[in-house]
Amino acid sequence: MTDAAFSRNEMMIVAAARELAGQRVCFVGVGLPNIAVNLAKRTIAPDMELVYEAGVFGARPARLPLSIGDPTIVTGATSVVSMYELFSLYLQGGLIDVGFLGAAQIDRFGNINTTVIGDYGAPAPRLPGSGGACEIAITARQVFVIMRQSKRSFVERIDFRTSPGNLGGAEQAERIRREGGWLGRGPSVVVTDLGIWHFDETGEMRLDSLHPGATLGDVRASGGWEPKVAPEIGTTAAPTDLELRLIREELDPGGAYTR
Amino acid sequence: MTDAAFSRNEMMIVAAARELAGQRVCFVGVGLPNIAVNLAKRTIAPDMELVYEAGVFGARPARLPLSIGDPTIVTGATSVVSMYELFSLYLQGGLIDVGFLGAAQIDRFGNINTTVIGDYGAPAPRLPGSGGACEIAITARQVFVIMRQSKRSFVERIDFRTSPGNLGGAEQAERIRREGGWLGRGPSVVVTDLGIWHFDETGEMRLDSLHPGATLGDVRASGGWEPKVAPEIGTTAAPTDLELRLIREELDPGGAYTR
Amino acid sequence: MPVSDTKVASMRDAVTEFVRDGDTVAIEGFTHLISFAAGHEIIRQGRRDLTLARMTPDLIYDQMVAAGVARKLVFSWLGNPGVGGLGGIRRRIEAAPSAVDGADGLLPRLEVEEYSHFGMVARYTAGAANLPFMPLRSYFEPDLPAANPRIREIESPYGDGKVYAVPPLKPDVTIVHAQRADRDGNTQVWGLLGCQKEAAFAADRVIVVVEELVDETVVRADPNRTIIPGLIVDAVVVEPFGAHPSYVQGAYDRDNRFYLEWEPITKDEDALQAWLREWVFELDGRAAYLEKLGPERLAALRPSGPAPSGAVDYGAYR
Amino acid sequence: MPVSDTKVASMRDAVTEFVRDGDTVAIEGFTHLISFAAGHEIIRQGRRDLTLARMTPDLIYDQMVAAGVARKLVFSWLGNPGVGGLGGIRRRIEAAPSAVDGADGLLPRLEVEEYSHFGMVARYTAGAANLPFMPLRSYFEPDLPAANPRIREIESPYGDGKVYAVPPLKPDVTIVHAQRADRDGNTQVWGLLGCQKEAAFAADRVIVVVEELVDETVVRADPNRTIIPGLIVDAVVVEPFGAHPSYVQGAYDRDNRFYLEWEPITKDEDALQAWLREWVFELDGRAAYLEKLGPERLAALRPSGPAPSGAVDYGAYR
Repeated sequence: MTDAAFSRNEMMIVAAARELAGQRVCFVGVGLPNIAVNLAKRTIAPDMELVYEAGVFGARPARLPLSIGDPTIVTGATSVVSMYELFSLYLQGGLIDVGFLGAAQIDRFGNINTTVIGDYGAPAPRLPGSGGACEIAITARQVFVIMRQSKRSFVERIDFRTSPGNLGGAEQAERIRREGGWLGRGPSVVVTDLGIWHFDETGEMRLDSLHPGATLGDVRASGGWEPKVAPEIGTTAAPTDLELRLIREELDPGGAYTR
Repeated sequence: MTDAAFSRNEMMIVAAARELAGQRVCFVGVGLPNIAVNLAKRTIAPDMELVYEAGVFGARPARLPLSIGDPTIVTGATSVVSMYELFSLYLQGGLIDVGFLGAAQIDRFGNINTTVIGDYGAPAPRLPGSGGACEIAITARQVFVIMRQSKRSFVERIDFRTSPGNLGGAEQAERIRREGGWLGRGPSVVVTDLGIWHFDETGEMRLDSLHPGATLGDVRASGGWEPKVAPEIGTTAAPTDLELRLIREELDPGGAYTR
Repeated sequence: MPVSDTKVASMRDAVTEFVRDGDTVAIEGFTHLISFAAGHEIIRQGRRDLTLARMTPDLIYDQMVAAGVARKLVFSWLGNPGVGGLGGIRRRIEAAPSAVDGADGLLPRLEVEEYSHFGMVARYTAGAANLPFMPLRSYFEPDLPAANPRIREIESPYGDGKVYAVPPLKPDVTIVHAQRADRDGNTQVWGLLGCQKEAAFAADRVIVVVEELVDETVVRADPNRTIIPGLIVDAVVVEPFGAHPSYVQGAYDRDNRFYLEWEPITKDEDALQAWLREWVFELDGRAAYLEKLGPERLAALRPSGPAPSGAVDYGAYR
Repeated sequence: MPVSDTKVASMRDAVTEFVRDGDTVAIEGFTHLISFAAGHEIIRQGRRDLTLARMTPDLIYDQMVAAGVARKLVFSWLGNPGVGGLGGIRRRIEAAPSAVDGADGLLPRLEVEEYSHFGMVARYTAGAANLPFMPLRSYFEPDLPAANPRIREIESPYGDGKVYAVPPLKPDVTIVHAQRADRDGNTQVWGLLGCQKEAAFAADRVIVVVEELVDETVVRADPNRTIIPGLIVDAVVVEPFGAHPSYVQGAYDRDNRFYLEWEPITKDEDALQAWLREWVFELDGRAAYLEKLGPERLAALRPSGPAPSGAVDYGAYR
């Protein structure tokens, strides 16, 4: 399979889906996480339970929901409850293994901004805000992130800390999580259109795999800090025909996520 | 109709039911309130909504429920919710006009004990405790009480304040209710097997009506304090044939409440 | 009971009577059951200075803000999910502070009060339960408590650390769309429940808009399905398809095409104002809106098939 | 999936595996759906030093306490509603402090921790939500906070006064009876919901006892009816009539005769112990209990007629 056979966005979604292998309960964020999680459910993690903040546990979407409150996540689900119950019993109650988020800005320690670019009082532009992301970041056992990588999104300093990651580093983060009784252990994976990052023992993200066709030069040109790179960096396996077919024919035939 | 045609317990239940005329939403306590409220619903207050702490709003019991969690209060009800919702949305939320309680001990200011006789640490005997009574006393707009009157039940000092009434008198009670943000205005009626009491401007109960056959002497012999008596004391109208038939044939054919 | 005694009203009359200038208004429903019909009527009646509360302002508040009904927005996620932004609102948030009163032809600036989703549902829950605050394990390190001083720390009285608190949200009026209600407003919903129950119990006034008015026996046959009792409902408005382009589980699908097509409109203030003229101001109510959409558009939104819940037996106990 | 992988278990195996000496056990259900079957199995297996939590201890905890399984009781209303008292428990509460270890043939004293109903449900709610406390407007003047120092005042962080707080209740094991569940433990209930959802989410382990095991398609046809997801369930026990003399909405009535006849038994320690021997210790399980009750007794408890909920349509969305 050649690079021309798939787009960088398709590679990003496929790589993100694969990271979910072995996970049991996944809280699905709006946007890119939605398609990545639904791809995983159809491939590598068929028994994974999908939780939507709209109030759904055990969703079995028959189509890819455009929004995370679509009727297809309700019909055939295991349980549908009020949002207060969803947030208090499932999320704050500690039942979520992976919270899957998108981000507008991220720093090297996995702190996420989805609120504003610029000053909070005079934003340029104003972004959506937290939704459930700040709670997911604090209480899901692990946080996975999927986002496109650029000088604007991978930044030295985020403009607003919507969802805490490893704060100023692992040591500080672990102390604050312990003192505050957080259930989550913070971010563990960031999948971008260039590669796959995991967090090392210092709490900083480290590039472990480059997608086919992407180079370290691309990565350095798409971030605001000198990235940590694994000693033996891997190459992400290209999407399989099945994965591409599922994305193109079932999950995103209109190309809303992949164009 | 002669005195012999009805018992004192029947008179008490009938008088208590009649006090509910004009009330819209009544929270039904366990025991005697249950039969009094169900009699009112069948006679003087057919549109009154019955709320049961078990989680039921708009109950239409087809028979008199022995317990306040009986299946007959569920079938045909308007809404059935969890008990947390019942207590937080309906009661604490301020939707209850009348809370109807029973009592083991009451004092002149309408403070109620249903917890212990004697010392809390070594009770003799141990009584049921609050259930929802302490919340009803604090948040229902008015509290009605139904209980048999005796030296043991009408006491100078209750042994344990399970459900607050007018505390040490109206002035103190109004201040504490205001400061604490209580929704309730406290007790307004006590119906016993001897007569009907309302609370005067000092917050003390005053005998306004004697049941047929009962005397002021009976009342004085059945209480721990010198009772306030209305200047022109009335005589409670005897139960009607309909009221008696409803009690005897529909509500309590086994005589559990009236024997 | 004479008809005049009932709560059943037209949308026009319900909004006239129960939505007032300066009110805090919550039109709730998470993706599901958003009462666009009520929002449009509020626009048509020219309400002003409203504080609009919603977890996700969605297109309806974008339209209402652009129409000038609002002074302030209380929310937790601002966007067109899976599509893009809400330009009508964003331009008024990004506006320079000097534009606070819309002078000099500038867009009037919108005040914002921002929470997370959990914070918003906890606020309604506190309002519904008449509590001075709700505790939650959130906000520990994010910047939101700094941006919104109404989010406060609270120490556990058991000596086991601090959590955060949010204050109650008590709308003057809450408007919810539902599958069905009886004439007294006893309301049943299935599918996503969002925070409508809490928002209704928290409100001073409640308007329920339904796809279908049913006999009370339908409600009483399944009391566990009731989310709002008539006791707290002031008006019942019957407005089939009143949630379009949002959806009603089992009745019609979300009109995703509408949400996708909103993106170029909302990015352009002139296009947005033109849309408001064409689809709100120049129509006299929901019937005209549905006629303009056309029966084919609506028919295409019907579910692809039935998915019946099955019935359970409550049993008669006499 | 091989049978050994499923959660479906006999009551004996479920209690053996998931109920341990010293545990805090909550068998919840407000009048409705009380798992007498589980309580009797716990007695038979001779568990000791349990802390028994229930809003209303009811006859089942009277029996369990009399059988000696408990060290402590956590509750909010102690009685046989509409009938009388619970002597098995009362005698152990009224016992002299010297009887603390049951020496000298005295009845062993039972430790108590007492709340109001709202306090108990708020405790389960805090436990389920992983909160350090729940606030409530109660207890302002009553003597209960003096008797139970776990009930504490808390100041609103908004300067508008004080309310009270109760601490979370997190049972080691919660046992609930329900109309139906699938093999994974996805559980549906109709009728009174009590505090079972909160008690289950608050617990470390959950045993669900059902009238009927159903296919998961039955559950998924009506997801709003699910109160407990299989995710938090450890064992599913199928035990029709397992709630007798309590009841199951739509399946059988409360056996009020049993509750009335309990009064003379519970007043007399010897009669109570004889009842335990005859109805618990000398039987090897629920089947023997039901056989001893007799089919006529059970048949008489069936509802007087059906009261179907009706079905709603969730719609297919492909």
